[in-house]
Amino acid sequence: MESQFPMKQIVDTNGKIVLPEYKERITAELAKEFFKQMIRIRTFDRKALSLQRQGRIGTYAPFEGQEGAQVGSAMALNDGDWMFPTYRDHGAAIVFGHSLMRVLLFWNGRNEGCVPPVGKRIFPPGIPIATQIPHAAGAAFAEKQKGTSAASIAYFGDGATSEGDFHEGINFASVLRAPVIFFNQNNHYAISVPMSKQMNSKTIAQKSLAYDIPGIRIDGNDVFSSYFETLAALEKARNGEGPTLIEAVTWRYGAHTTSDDPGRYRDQGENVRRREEADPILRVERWLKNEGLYDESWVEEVKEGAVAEVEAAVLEMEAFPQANPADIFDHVFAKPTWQIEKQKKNYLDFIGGERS
Amino acid sequence: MESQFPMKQIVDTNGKIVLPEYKERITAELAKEFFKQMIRIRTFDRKALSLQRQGRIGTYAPFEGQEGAQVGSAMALNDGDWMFPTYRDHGAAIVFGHSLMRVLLFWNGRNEGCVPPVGKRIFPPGIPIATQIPHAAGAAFAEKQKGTSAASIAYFGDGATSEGDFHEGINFASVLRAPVIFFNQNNHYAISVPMSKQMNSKTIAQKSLAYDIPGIRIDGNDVFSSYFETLAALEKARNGEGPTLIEAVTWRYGAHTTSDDPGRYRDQGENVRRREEADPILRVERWLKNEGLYDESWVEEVKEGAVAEVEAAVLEMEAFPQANPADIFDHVFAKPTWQIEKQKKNYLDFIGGERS
Amino acid sequence: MKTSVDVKTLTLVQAITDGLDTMMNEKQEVILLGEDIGKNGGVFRATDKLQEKYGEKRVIDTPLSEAGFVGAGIGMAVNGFLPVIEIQFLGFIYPAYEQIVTHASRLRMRTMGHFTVPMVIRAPYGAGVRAPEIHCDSTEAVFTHMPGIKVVCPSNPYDAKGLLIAAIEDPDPVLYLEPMRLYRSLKGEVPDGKYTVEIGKANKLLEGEDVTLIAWGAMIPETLRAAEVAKSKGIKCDVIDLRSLFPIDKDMIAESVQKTGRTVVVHEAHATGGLGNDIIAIINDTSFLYQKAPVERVTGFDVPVPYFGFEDHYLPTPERILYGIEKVMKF
Amino acid sequence: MKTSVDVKTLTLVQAITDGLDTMMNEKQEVILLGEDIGKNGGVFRATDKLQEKYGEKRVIDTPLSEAGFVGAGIGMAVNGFLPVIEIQFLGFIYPAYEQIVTHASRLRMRTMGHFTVPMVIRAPYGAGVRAPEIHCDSTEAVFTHMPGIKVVCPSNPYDAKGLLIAAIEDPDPVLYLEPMRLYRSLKGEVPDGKYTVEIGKANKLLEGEDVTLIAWGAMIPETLRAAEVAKSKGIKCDVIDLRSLFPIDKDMIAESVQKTGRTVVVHEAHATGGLGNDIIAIINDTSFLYQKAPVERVTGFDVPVPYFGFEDHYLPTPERILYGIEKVMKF
Ligand SMILES: Cc1ncc(C[n+]2csc(CCOP(=O)(O)OP(=O)(O)O)c2C)c(N)n1
Ligand SMILES: Cc1ncc(C[n+]2csc(CCOP(=O)(O)OP(=O)(O)O)c2C)c(N)n1
Ligand SMILES: [Mg+2]
Ligand SMILES: [Mg+2]
Repeated sequence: MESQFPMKQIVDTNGKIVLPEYKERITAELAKEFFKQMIRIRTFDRKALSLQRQGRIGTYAPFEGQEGAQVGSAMALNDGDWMFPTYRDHGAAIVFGHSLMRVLLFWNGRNEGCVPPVGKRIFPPGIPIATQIPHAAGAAFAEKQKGTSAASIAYFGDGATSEGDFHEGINFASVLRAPVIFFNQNNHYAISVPMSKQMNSKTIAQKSLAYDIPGIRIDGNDVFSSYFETLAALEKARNGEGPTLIEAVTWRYGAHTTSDDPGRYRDQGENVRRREEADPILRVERWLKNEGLYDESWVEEVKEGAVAEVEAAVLEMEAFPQANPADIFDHVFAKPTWQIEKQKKNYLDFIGGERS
Repeated sequence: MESQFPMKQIVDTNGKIVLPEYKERITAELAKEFFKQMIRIRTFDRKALSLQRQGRIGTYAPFEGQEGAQVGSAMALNDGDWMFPTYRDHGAAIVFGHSLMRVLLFWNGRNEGCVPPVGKRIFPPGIPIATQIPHAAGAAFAEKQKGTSAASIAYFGDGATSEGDFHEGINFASVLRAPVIFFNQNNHYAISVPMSKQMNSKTIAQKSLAYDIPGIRIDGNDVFSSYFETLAALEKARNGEGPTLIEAVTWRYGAHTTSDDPGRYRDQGENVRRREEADPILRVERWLKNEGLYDESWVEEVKEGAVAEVEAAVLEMEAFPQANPADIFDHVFAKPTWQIEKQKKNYLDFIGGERS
Repeated sequence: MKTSVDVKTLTLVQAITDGLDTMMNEKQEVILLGEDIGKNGGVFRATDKLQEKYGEKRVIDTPLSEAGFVGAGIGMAVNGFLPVIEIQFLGFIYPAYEQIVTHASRLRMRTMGHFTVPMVIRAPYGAGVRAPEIHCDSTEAVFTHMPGIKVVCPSNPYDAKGLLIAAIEDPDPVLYLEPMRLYRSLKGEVPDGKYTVEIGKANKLLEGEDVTLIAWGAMIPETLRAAEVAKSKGIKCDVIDLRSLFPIDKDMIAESVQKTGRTVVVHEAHATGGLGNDIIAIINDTSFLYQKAPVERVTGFDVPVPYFGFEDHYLPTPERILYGIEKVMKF
Repeated sequence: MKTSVDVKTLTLVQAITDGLDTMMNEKQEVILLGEDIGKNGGVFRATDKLQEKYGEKRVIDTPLSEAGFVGAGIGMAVNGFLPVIEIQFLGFIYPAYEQIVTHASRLRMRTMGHFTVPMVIRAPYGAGVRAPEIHCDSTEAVFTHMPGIKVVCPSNPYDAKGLLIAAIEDPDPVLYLEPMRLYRSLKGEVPDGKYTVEIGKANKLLEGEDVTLIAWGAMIPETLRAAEVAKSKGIKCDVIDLRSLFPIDKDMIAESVQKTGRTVVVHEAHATGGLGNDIIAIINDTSFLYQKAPVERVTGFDVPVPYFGFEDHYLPTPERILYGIEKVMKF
């Protein structure tokens, strides 16, 4: 099966184009945008990690190492498309237009962090594993029913493929030819559980065969593959050809979340090796250098821009109004039930009394 | 994919051996046993249907047409193996040694019908679709842990493949190399839903590729294929090679259950055609005739034996003691909780009072 | 108010079909999903002829995967549709439990109203029709406990249609329970066209001063029968058809109990954790000083709904209800 | 009775590990299944070092599929093993809900005792640790309502080990809830080796005549704090740690309420359909004439457990409990 699903690379780890047919389509502008977005979200990710360490936000799930997969796929989307991320895909969400400040709010335990900017169809991060996959199928199917050309993308990890919702969601989409991209980031681990204990198959792409839909396996650290394959799959989807399963093979450098200690279950030397060899940002940097397009001052500008943007978001997040207890009552139903009304009144009176 | 998973036949609809390599293994004795068992369970099935029509049992799910798949697979099992049937697989259960009387009791709404004969590891018919698949994986894995050579077989339909439990159960078994046969009877319909609305794939066998386990597609009305392929898969399982998915392509002549009206959703002429061309019993009859082994008086004997056996079971079922209300309280826990004790006492007192 | 609405005499299941038809006709966004609901018209014929009328695009036979199509329904609801999903029997809703209780019921709160799930899940439920096991569960309580979803259950054709339309128009998810046992056992007048029965409001079926009887769904005929016998013995019952299981109409309960001081709750579900306890809690909170006797619960036992050979022993009967009535009277 | 049992001072989570270790050592049939329980020792380290000690055959990292491994666990339990399954957080048990409520809890009844499921499902639960959403559910009621499974919840290290061993030895399925918030917040003495805390028996933590306080799990420290303040105000509380959520120790409740006549139930879960209502029903049934005031429930609200930025507003606090105590006193 591995030979039937070879890992596609457009640009290799040395920044060399492997598939010449893409040469024309890889413009300097595009590559620079990839680079910029990856720097942006990596800067965000590192900042969030440090905020967590300082107790300024809660548990955090870092994605460093997976920027190629997230940036390429998210950049391939159109404005009207739908995104269904997990807790590790806020990189993709940010690229697609989510507010950095809101993403930070989410990690600080605030529902306000689940509200996307106006016009952005971004679901809240899926917490129960794989449950967003049927949602994506349904939202995509709705677009098809409406006759639009919008599509949806569902992100999920290698571990998620074991859940029934993965199977049921893809099956639904395959039967009803819903325009959806099932975008898997195979970072080899589900918390501590390696892929070999998660599944008997050597690839995730081959699972597409069960549904007779296209399955593609790419080097997820090659942002070019991620972008062009997602684009191709989206085109098919928009043309009524149904869903595609994309397996983007990648790696997370860091812990599963800030509560996790990866040293317990994997060889952490691997991170160093992968950073040096297969880092998604380094690859674009090398491509830019190979093409003579790498401009130190531009890079500095990009980095400084990212830092400034992230810092501004942190300030904004920290200046955000305190949690309003009324909010836990006001959004359960469009119109609160009597239980909620009574409980709200009693509680607000109670803390009012306490506090006054 | 269909070409990758051709429908295997050992004996064709004319009763001719298609695969000469099986010639030696198909003895008169074996073929006669197939015939006898199929007559037995068909006789049972028809009787049950008529009992239902007379109001002597409840809703019934007939399997007529699927005898080849059920008899072949069940005869391949060893005594110590585990069987996990659905509501349509009591044919297989009977062949494996279940009591006809108990099976009738089950269809008469009696839990006593779920108790297999001593030493027979037969689960109660799975009612919630696909839920028995993980059970089979677990029971098989337990055998492996104990170091025995016993295996388990899970029966399920085409519709069942859409459930998450199908996926999770097979994945579990594939990762842990549990000795289990996933035996699918693809009768083309899940109640009224045709396979084309159930899945995008043309075969069920190909779903094995998702788990990197062997997948085999057979003519389920060819009891020879059903037997030999199950036997081969069991051998692999017993040798530690893990699970196999078998798709037995078949057809039910009758309704989904006695509450169903198949005329609403399928061309009922198909039943006539299939009865004439592809009936599993007819096929063995033709083989026997081709081999000059068909003996009218023996056939009569077999048929009469089956009728006698079934009639005896009906008598026994109808003579079975009335439902004892205490039974609804006594088997919930090994030791009843106070709620159950109190409710039992109150209720028995109440009906005692009413009745006396 | 219309002056001349046509009225038809329908069974409960026909009233449901009529309600679906009315709303599919009125709103393009209404879309039906479920197993066997198309050509087959549903195993109980609740969607009979609707696919013929509205096409395969709006009446969709889904794959056999409750989590999958409830999950997909959530995606569709968020994206502009009004899915009405049939679960073939309530006992087969459990594979979709995660989708319902972590998503359908929480998306509005999670996103502070940005994403909402105006979805209806219909499910035949209850015992008494000699169906195989699991087909007979009446586990409303595992939904009413989970905030974010409403639960209703009609006991007659009029309410069946009115509650269904109210559920479809409700901006939040509603679990609509259909007492199988009443599908065809009674007929009633049902107005043509659109009308609603307000979710959250119970229905007083009988006025009496002595005992409050509270029930819903398939327990209503049994309860009315008991009330009748009680009447012949001089005990006058206030009979409340709850209709909405979440939110419960606490005001009607309180008012009645404050009048009678004696209450019998009747439900098919297990006693422990059953809605009877919610009602006892409401009485505790609202009517403590009015109670003349402990609330009596006449319910299914704390055992799994048994195989149908035993179901008559499990289900509350008019006799058991009467016994409960006499018990609270004698206290 | 042994005369000299060694005693260790352990946290609650260490007591769980010790209980698992004790039983794995004692019975070859005990086998652990779950996500990340092997090398990683569980995300809370409850299975720390157990794979090292007992091998990969007995401590199994399963694929990420709760329905799959609970279902497989049922097959293993029926076939001679004693599976102890970790669900990473109670909020992720819902995909396995069908397997639990249609099979684990019904196989014995279905087969009249022929097939049984001696399985334990462990699940960290409750809010208050600033975890992401769904991680903080405390939905014991959706299990206690379903007959055929027992539910327990320790509040201290001694009970944690004793209840776990009792659960493993129980011939029927037991859901063992672990209050995350108490995992490491308190230590207690835990005897070496095997001992059990009987399932179904509550624990009286404090004796008092004025008010009965009933709580369990993470609400115990909060309740004791409230009782302390109450005491300083002259109100003496009887504090009951329920420990077993199904079956509930109705005798201890009745005895206490018949003494005090006033009751406050404290739980994290939503009020509607919560176990508080089971307790009110028990009091209704056993102690009606002793009640001096309506039972007061201090609970989580009827809203989904909110994101952790709001969780302090959701969870019962000693102040809210005290308010409840004063309310029943003033009635
Ligand atoms: C239904 C469910 N079970 C368990 C968990 C706990 N959990 C959170 S993340 C995770 C691992 C997910 O692995 P994978 O899908 O590979 O994604 P990754 O974290 O590697 O991006 C687990 C088990 C959960 N969130 N939901
Ligand atoms: C979880 C669940 N959902 C729905 C049903 C109702 N139901 C009973 S049989 C059936 C169709 C099953 O089709 P298939 O798996 O092909 O088996 P067949 O009946 O054809 O043998 C359905 C939908 C059920 N029993 N369980
Ligand atoms: Mg992963
Ligand atoms: Mg079928």
